[in-house]
Amino acid sequence: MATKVYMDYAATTPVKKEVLDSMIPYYTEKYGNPSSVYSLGRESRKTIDESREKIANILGANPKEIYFTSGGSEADNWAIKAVAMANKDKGNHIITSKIEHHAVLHTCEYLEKHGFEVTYLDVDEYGMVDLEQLKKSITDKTILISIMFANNEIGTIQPIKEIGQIAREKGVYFHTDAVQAVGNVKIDVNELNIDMMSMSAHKIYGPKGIGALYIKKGVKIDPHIHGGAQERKRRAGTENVAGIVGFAKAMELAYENLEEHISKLTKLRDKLINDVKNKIDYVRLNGHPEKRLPGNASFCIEFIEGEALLLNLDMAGIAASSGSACTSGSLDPSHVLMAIGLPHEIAHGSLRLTLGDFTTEKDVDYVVEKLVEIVDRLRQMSPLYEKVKGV
Amino acid sequence: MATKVYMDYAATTPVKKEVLDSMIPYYTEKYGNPSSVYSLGRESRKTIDESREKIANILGANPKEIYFTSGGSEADNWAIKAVAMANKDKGNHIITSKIEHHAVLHTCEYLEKHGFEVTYLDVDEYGMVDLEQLKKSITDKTILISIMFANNEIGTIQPIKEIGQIAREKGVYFHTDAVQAVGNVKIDVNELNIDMMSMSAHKIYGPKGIGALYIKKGVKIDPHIHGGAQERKRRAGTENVAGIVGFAKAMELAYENLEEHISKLTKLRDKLINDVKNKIDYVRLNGHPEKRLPGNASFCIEFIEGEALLLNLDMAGIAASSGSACTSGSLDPSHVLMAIGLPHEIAHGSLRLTLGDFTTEKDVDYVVEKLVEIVDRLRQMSPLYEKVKGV
Amino acid sequence: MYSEKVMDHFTNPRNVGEIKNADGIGEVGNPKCGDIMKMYLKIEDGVITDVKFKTFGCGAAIATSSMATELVKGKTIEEALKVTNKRVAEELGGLPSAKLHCSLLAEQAIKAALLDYAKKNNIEIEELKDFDPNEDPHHH
Amino acid sequence: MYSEKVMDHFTNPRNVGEIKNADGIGEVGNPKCGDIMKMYLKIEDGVITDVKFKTFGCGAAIATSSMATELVKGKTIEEALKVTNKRVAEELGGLPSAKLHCSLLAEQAIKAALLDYAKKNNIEIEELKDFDPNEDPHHH
Ligand SMILES: Cc1ncc(COP(=O)(O)O)c(C=O)c1O
Ligand SMILES: Cc1ncc(COP(=O)(O)O)c(C=O)c1O
Repeated sequence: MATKVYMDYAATTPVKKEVLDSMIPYYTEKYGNPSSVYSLGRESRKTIDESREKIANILGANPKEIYFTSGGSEADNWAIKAVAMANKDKGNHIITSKIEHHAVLHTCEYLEKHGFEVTYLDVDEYGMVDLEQLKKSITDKTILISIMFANNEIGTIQPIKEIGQIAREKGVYFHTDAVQAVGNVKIDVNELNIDMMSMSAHKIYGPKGIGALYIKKGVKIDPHIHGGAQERKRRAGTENVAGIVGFAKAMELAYENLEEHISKLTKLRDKLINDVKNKIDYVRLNGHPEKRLPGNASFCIEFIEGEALLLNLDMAGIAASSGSACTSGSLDPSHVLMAIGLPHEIAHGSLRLTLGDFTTEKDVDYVVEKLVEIVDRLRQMSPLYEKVKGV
Repeated sequence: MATKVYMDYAATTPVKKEVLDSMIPYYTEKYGNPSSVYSLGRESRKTIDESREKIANILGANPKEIYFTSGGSEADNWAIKAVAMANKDKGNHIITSKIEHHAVLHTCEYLEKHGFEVTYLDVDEYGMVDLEQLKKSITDKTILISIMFANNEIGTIQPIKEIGQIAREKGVYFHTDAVQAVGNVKIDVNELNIDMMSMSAHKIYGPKGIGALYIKKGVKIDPHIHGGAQERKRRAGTENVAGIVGFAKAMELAYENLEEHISKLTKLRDKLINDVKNKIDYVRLNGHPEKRLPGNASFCIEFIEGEALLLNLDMAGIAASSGSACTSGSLDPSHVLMAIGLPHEIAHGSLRLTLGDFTTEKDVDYVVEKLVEIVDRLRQMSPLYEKVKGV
Repeated sequence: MYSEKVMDHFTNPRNVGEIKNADGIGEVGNPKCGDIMKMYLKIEDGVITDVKFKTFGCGAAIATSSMATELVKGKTIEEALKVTNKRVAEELGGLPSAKLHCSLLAEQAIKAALLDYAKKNNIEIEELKDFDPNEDPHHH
Repeated sequence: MYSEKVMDHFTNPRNVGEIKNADGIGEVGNPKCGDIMKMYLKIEDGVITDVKFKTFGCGAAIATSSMATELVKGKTIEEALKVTNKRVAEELGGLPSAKLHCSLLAEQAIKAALLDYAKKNNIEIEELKDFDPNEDPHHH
């Protein structure tokens, strides 16, 4: 069935019309290679410079501190691997958390195989890292702290400024994966004590395959892709000009309307959460009750399994996601749900609904209506529900 | 001045209308994340699979051997660094040539700093590697040979099949940077004994920021970007769906019309070369007289400097490129022109004109006419020309 | 991802529910792994005259349960014992490799119900001598 | 990349050419580095009455040559000696940093021509005592 209601904005977003319109000329008439000296090339170069400036201004950064990448995963990999390589004479210890995106976790695991030591911080039931544990984990050998800004599954927003403060006091670099936070939170990299920050355009109504890494001036980091002189010789490759333009436009739109976006989404999200809680029993909200992304509603619905739920929602034209094991083909539920202490059997029933700029109140009502029906149907055939209900 | 005649197709190409049309839906209504299980996501996944298959079929590869990257530079970096890392227990020696793209050369230099040894093969006056020198350079420690398929500056096409044969006999992996060859040469990766091959869409009328690495089944190579399960867990990151679709479409168009493309470009190129040689004295053609890319005409025009030439051409609305030192801001002319043995003073006067699918005979005539005027003007103010002419 | 047949059995599962006073009940899997299957059998003169299931699990788990019930309904115990996981998967037009364990679970649920029937009736079923319904089919 | 002023002097360079029987000729740079500048001076009663140049080099090299000739034309030798590379670059509205060496070349070409004039006329120019026209301004 065709998608009627899209509630998976945290997975990706459609490209907004203004964004696409801004990109098209760079595929057609303005196709010059930014490294070329003739006018067509200089025009591309100028556009990239302007885009970089727009993004930098929004984040309170210097344009020279913004490096374009092919997305959030590349930015995470770059930040972590290349700080590790460039600072290994200083130490071999990295601190991160248990609820990071795989782009951070798997990169850390890779480094563990190559002589680095990684501390994976616990989180509490709401998904919050413990600043005391963080402080205690820092040793002489610690070179990097990487803690995500906001979690993609449960929406919890970390105390970034405080983490940055701790890192700075100890002389340790601080990287944050802000892929989910960008466009949903006001960010000033200096105020928040951030040294490196990963971003991705496709989460904020920009195109897939473009992102950026903010690298504060002075941070010791290796180049990521060797080759041409692009991105100040740190990330070679002919620039994805159209993608960069689209990314900058998406950032502009996001931050022009940030307050409106936040208040609209928060209202819809809270309605969704309340309706689900009121109409379905044995439901829990995952993540922090207040310190959460405006569009994130993550639940565990007991006695049913996430994939079966998603398939049924899909058949009702609803696009949603789950941290259930079966979705991913692995057998364990998401590491995030495990880290916040959910028992396996409950984590299996997770459902993530994420709202965005095109979500309406009608969408919320439709999703709640269908969800009630589907949960009921699946519970009727669940041997676990039978036991609880004492049927 | 606006560009009237674009003769820098080797730098980049405009996106063809059919290609752009194929991409647009993946920005707008078909925006699903390929990793999502609902229909919108599955549709994206299917499109990626189909695109991969199209490209694989054209190259005689298995779809599972095609890995999408953000472009040619990333593919080169991946192939070389990750084969080096994965095979360092076997050896630490890499063979490449002096005329590779910087994405290969700078990657090799990086590895040299990390304990690897690199042999940079010489080339002859036409830019051809010497197969005997290659054979002699292989030692017990050699793990990788990386030789480009066709050179971006002088257009010379290497004996790829023979190089692959030598590599295979010695049990050494063979990577080729085919960024310039793809779309201009028929390629069957098995017939040509290729183990890994870098490609980039923006050189063949596809978008910038997307490319691929062919990795033959069984090649021992580390993942490039850690994170999600995309690209068979070897290159994480939400896929650039629109870019992938555009790349596949561009490949299709290129190989549907390959013979026509080659014969048209060869004819125009030969006319250009002959006209330039006939109308301007003290000119040499760089690269191999026959074994060269159909659209490449690379010259050295004595007694004048490349940048001054380019600026004048730009003012006449002609987009061209140069391996001159001044273009790049460095003081030495391109490493390729040095490697084919040109004296500095002559290499400074290099001019690369590269033709493509939108080039007309009129374009060639216009460029020759303007070039004659500009060269004359610049030579009139050149103290070097004065000496030769004995003025 | 799933074949049409799987989606059909997932959307309209056959024989959902339970049988009061069933002659054999088998439950396999565990909630930690995300699948539990419970099978109820009615057996008369060595023939399975009715079968129902309840399943907590993914789409494949529900579809394989449904298919398995269809395959054993009306069959003798001997015939039912020949319904392997492979057969269930085949009848569904195949399963994604990550989901093959679900079909194993269906096979085991039937066996567990038959074992329960045998125990209750003091019968020895040769084929189930080495069968342990608590063995984890996930092998992890 | 280049300022408008640079592009103007590059496109319409002033004083291109040579002076037959010039009173001073200076040539600096070398073709390996991609720039050679040659300056011709006509000097009457200590005043530069005419100046011409020829340059092999990039856009900046041509523009700085042109600007330098304009700055010294009609000036006394003392005044001409005060035309520094910095001054040439400033008058052109700035140069990209990679091209600053071109303005140094222009300064040196004028000095070399003045030195030639001094030698031919057996004059000692105090400011050029330590000047070596063959010194490479690229420092590489
Ligand atoms: C031979 C060669 N290799 C690699 C590249 C790099 O490709 P990309 O610009 O897609 O990173 C290019 C073009 O820039 C090239 O011509
Ligand atoms: C928190 C977080 N980090 C990193 C990524 C990876 O970004 P990308 O898909 O652009 O590689 C994502 C999204 O997939 C994310 O949600």
